[in-house]
Amino acid sequence: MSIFVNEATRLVVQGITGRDGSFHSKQMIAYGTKLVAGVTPGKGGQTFEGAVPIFHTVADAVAITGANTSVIYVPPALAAGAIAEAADAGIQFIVCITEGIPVLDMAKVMPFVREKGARLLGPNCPGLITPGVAKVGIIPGQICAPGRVGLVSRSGTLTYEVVNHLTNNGIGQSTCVGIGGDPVIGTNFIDVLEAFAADPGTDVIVMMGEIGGTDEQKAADFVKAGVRKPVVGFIAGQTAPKGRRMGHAGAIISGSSGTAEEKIHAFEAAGIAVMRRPVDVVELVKARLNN
Amino acid sequence: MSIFVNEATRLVVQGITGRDGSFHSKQMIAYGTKLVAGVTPGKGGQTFEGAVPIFHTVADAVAITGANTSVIYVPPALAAGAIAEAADAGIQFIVCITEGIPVLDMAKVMPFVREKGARLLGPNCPGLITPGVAKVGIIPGQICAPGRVGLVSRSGTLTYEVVNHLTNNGIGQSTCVGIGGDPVIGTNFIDVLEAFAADPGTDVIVMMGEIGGTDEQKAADFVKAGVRKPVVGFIAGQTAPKGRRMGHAGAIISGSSGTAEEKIHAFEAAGIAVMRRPVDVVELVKARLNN
Amino acid sequence: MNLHEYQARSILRAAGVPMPDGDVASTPDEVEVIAARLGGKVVVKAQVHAGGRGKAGGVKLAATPKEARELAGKILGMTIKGLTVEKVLVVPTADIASESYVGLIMDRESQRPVFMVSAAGGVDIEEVAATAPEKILRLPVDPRYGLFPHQAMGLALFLYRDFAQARAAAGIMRQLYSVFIANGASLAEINPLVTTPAGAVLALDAKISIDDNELDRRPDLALLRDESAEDPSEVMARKAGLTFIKLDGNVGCVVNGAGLAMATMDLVKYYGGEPANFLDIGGSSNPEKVVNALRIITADPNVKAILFNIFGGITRTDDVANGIVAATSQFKVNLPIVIRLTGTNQEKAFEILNGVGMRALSDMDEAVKQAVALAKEAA
Amino acid sequence: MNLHEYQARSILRAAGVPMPDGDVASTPDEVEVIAARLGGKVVVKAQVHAGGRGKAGGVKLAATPKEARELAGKILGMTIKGLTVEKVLVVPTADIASESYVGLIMDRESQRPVFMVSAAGGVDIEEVAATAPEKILRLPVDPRYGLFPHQAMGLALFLYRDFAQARAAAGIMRQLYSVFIANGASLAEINPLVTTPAGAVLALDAKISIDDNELDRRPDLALLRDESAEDPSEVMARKAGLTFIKLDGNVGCVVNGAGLAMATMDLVKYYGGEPANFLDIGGSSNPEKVVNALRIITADPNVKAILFNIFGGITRTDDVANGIVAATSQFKVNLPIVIRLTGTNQEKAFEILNGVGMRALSDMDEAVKQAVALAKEAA
Repeated sequence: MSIFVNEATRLVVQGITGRDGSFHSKQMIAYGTKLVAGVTPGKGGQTFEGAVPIFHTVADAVAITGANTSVIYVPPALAAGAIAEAADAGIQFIVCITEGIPVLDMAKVMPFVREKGARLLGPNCPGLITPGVAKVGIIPGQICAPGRVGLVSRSGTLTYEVVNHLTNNGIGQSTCVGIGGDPVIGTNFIDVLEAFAADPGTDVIVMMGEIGGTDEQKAADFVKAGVRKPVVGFIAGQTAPKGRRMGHAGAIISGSSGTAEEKIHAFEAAGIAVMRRPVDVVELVKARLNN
Repeated sequence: MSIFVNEATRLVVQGITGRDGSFHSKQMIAYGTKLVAGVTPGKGGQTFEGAVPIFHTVADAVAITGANTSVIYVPPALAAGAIAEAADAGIQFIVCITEGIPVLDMAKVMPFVREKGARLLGPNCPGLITPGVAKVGIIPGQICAPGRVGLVSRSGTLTYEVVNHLTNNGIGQSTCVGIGGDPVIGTNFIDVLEAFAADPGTDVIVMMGEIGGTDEQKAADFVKAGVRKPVVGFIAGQTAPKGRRMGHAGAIISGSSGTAEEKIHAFEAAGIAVMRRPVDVVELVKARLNN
Repeated sequence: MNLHEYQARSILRAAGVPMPDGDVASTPDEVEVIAARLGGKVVVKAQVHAGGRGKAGGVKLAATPKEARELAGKILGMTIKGLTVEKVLVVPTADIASESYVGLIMDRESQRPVFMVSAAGGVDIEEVAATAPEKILRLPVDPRYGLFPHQAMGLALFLYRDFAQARAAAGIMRQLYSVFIANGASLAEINPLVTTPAGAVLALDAKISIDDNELDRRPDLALLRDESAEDPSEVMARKAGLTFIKLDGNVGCVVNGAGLAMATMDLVKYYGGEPANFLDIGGSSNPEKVVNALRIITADPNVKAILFNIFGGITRTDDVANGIVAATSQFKVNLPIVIRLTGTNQEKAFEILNGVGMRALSDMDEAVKQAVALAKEAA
Repeated sequence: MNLHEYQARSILRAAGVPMPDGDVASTPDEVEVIAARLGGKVVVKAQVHAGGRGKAGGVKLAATPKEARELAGKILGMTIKGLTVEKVLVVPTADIASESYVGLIMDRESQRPVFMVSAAGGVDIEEVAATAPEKILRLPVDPRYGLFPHQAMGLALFLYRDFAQARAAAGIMRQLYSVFIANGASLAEINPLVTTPAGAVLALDAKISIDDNELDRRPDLALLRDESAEDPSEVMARKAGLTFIKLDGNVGCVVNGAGLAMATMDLVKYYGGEPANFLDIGGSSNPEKVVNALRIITADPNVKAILFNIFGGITRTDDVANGIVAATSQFKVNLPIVIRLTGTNQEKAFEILNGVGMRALSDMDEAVKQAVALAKEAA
């Protein structure tokens, strides 16, 4: 079992002929993802890798290929428009990889996504993977293995680090989800925790947060209030200075709010086992999988 | 019985100290309407006619007086903002009398009104009256009488003409509703027909339309499809030239669409008895009240 | 308020819409200078607020500046649907490979601006709508979000298979939408939007109507009003705060309220007369308005009888009576006047009129019948 | 990107926000001229991106132009929180009857711009939020509708009982919101918003931060960046497409990915070391970026050891290895380098490094421990 992507996922790639889009499309196809269509305005009628039809618009892609999930690799200036296009075309699950989208663009497009009843993952996220079934985004497939640990994270390579530890120690994953490091994102920790909590294929949840904002604190409250599965957590940025944006637009301690300490404290208060180092994930998860 | 306003109506007047607002507020009070508050920014703390408290904001008026209905008499440039304020304050029934509001302002504020779950009547309408109970707007109380005819109209004085005929001939009204002559209005014929159809206090419905748009045609379809009560109709503007705005911003025949002929035809096809002259309302309604 | 083609052009060009160069002129001399500057063949187009200019001879092709001058001499001053041509637009001719229609209107039903585009351009879009509706793509735009890029592209791809042309057209859609919103338009239309044999996409003719309700807060737009292109009585009425539309009949009507004014005109017709006008004095019954209304109506030589139909609500009928008295004392009204007054302060109004020997009725049908009869007698 | 006070002032004044006249200067001479023009007492304010200017002696009151000149001579060139003062703002003093706080931030939770206003102005709003949250009114604004007039008024009435002042403040709220949206701000703040004894409402100090993601499409805003007010190594990093933040430790870190970069710094600390920086080379592993990263890190004299931590996904570890080889051939790196590489093309990367006699690890903890140990040895 898994969350958000599964055997029924029919993927359209927006920006399939761009540098990143084409690279990762090949990887997704190689992984076995049902990549049914690509979209690049101006290249409608062509095919990608001789097999995937390309369309001018997402609406055409949906109409002709039955795509139900989209992943976006278009430049930041066009990305919010691409999200709107996907939602308008009836795509119900949209993953936006693009980094650097102006926050105001996101604030404007989010209500539209909601009106259309779609879920957006990201932007500025690595996407997600249900090991052995489908990968949507850029998480390297070879470091993942099927299993019963659900992972949700704000970051990319840090996620890989942790997943790698799990896989190398024989611990597979149900789904690994990167929610992204931007201030305005479509899917937050709680959305993913809720899905993992309801997923019969997930036994333990790993949640990897970072400094900035209060999403982790709220997620901790949510866990305390109603997640019956064990949760293991990590917070990056204990050594980050105040008021500086640590790469991710969202990773910034504003005044005294959003520090790692306050988040770790919230995790502990919610009964979440906190990893001090990425490698700690192995023992903490193992202990809980055995329960 | 009645629709939209009744014994439970607690009215706040936005623009109560303006020329029109104060004149009509006195009339509404004299008619017996429960006028519980007025709003004029800058005059909060004063009272109107020594009895009605005035507030700076609608939110204050609602919080302190429990107002649930609002009527707006503010200048056109401020009117859309006043509508938004009322909806934001939780007012569920908003009547906008103001004429001359830019249509784009209305197109922008309508989705907000809908998001807030409020009903807007108007703008550029005479309001409504439930004879003997409450009047909200500018329809002269003395020409109305309680009874069982529901009246809905796009215009003001034409409504008075028809109501006057009814009252002078002993035919009272459940509620008389002016929906307004603008292109973008909050409540249309169908909304009112639906309410009259469901109102046990209404036996016959009089619907007064005019040239421009297709609201009357759609209303006719609605009547045909499911209104079991007899309907009497009128269309003003048979002699109006094409492409000219006949006073009301909405009263304009665009190309060949929106003519009186096409509307009268739609009425007749729906079994609506069509008045040729305003005075015809008496015989047509009488015949149907007796059924 | 309808803008002239040349005004719409200048707004669209400022927004970046590609349109051929060109200029407006009010004399044949100016036309010759413009045509010489443009070089090559030009089109001379009458600037009047009337459809069917071409059929009426208001649009002519000229091979040389001299011919343009001559044609302009014929077009300037001509009358099209009752309107005198005061200005002409001079534009170069364009080679045309295809013609499309792109329009944006404020739609009553969706309560949004709605795009209508069709590859069947250059013709009356209403005819296309009536005979081949599948050739028109309609798209309502939510003003909270504006026109999304994919929406503009979807409209453009409905018109053009060639992607470069579609991309250019999508840009024009977005510019048109911006112009519509920025100017509080009720209609903004490019017809035709053409492609040239070389593949360029150009707007050849444009029409913009501004929502009258915008004009109070937009003096810049109000300045675009060309009073010379309007009926002088309507200009005078607007300045007096009256809504007036001239018609061809002989019963002058003064009414309060647009609906009642239309119903009054209809009733004149019902009783065998012809209304000379639509005139709404509005809700506030300033006697001055009544004086102005009478001035405007009596200026129409066709009018043979005047009908007042006032249902007092906000309007106080005594104010109207005072206005009638004031008008008849200020200038001689050589026409029969039938007055119907009912509602607010009716008794007072009747007294005022009786005081100067005038009589008022309270029944609308009776008043209309009398006015029609008096007009017939006088005709 | 934080704007200087004088830059924020000029944006707000252009939008109509009432602020006292004033000007920016970079020499004492200029300050004297400005103070003379303004007349009366003036305040000389250091323009640096650091809080607590006043406590640090960067804000001074001068009674005469001559005194202003003298004070400016002391403030210009002083160092506040590590930043050198290059410019000062000179403004007249204002008589203050009350001080409020008005801020607008992009709020993560509501995903909207949120107003925060408080009548407890002139102080640190965070402190108010912590100690007396009821003194702050928060209002999220839906960007689809913008700030409604009644919302602006509601905020203003929370600050002022006097309606004329509230009306003025409501206008300022709307101007601040326009500025926020028009400039893609992440924060726009007026603190204090004051009333004068005469009843006027004035903005005395302002702060605007622009969303860095806006700068690509807004060259006009990007121009406002004052590189002289930044750490030179951070300027260089940005130009090289790297995200770099200087810290005080001695272990230089080169990492791909912001989360991993933070986790790497945390792990350095965990194993007893101190990170010298945050450095994210991003997803694309251009060898040139690695060369630049090494240049920047080796320019910091505090750095005693360099730690690479690369988890190859999009980033190809062989590219990073090539970058390290290229850098060490281009300039001498006199520091120990510990390299951790894993993921995409790992074998190839190890080969490349072995080819020049360098060794790489694949375990993060091991690499961090080694780097910390090496830095301690060198220190």
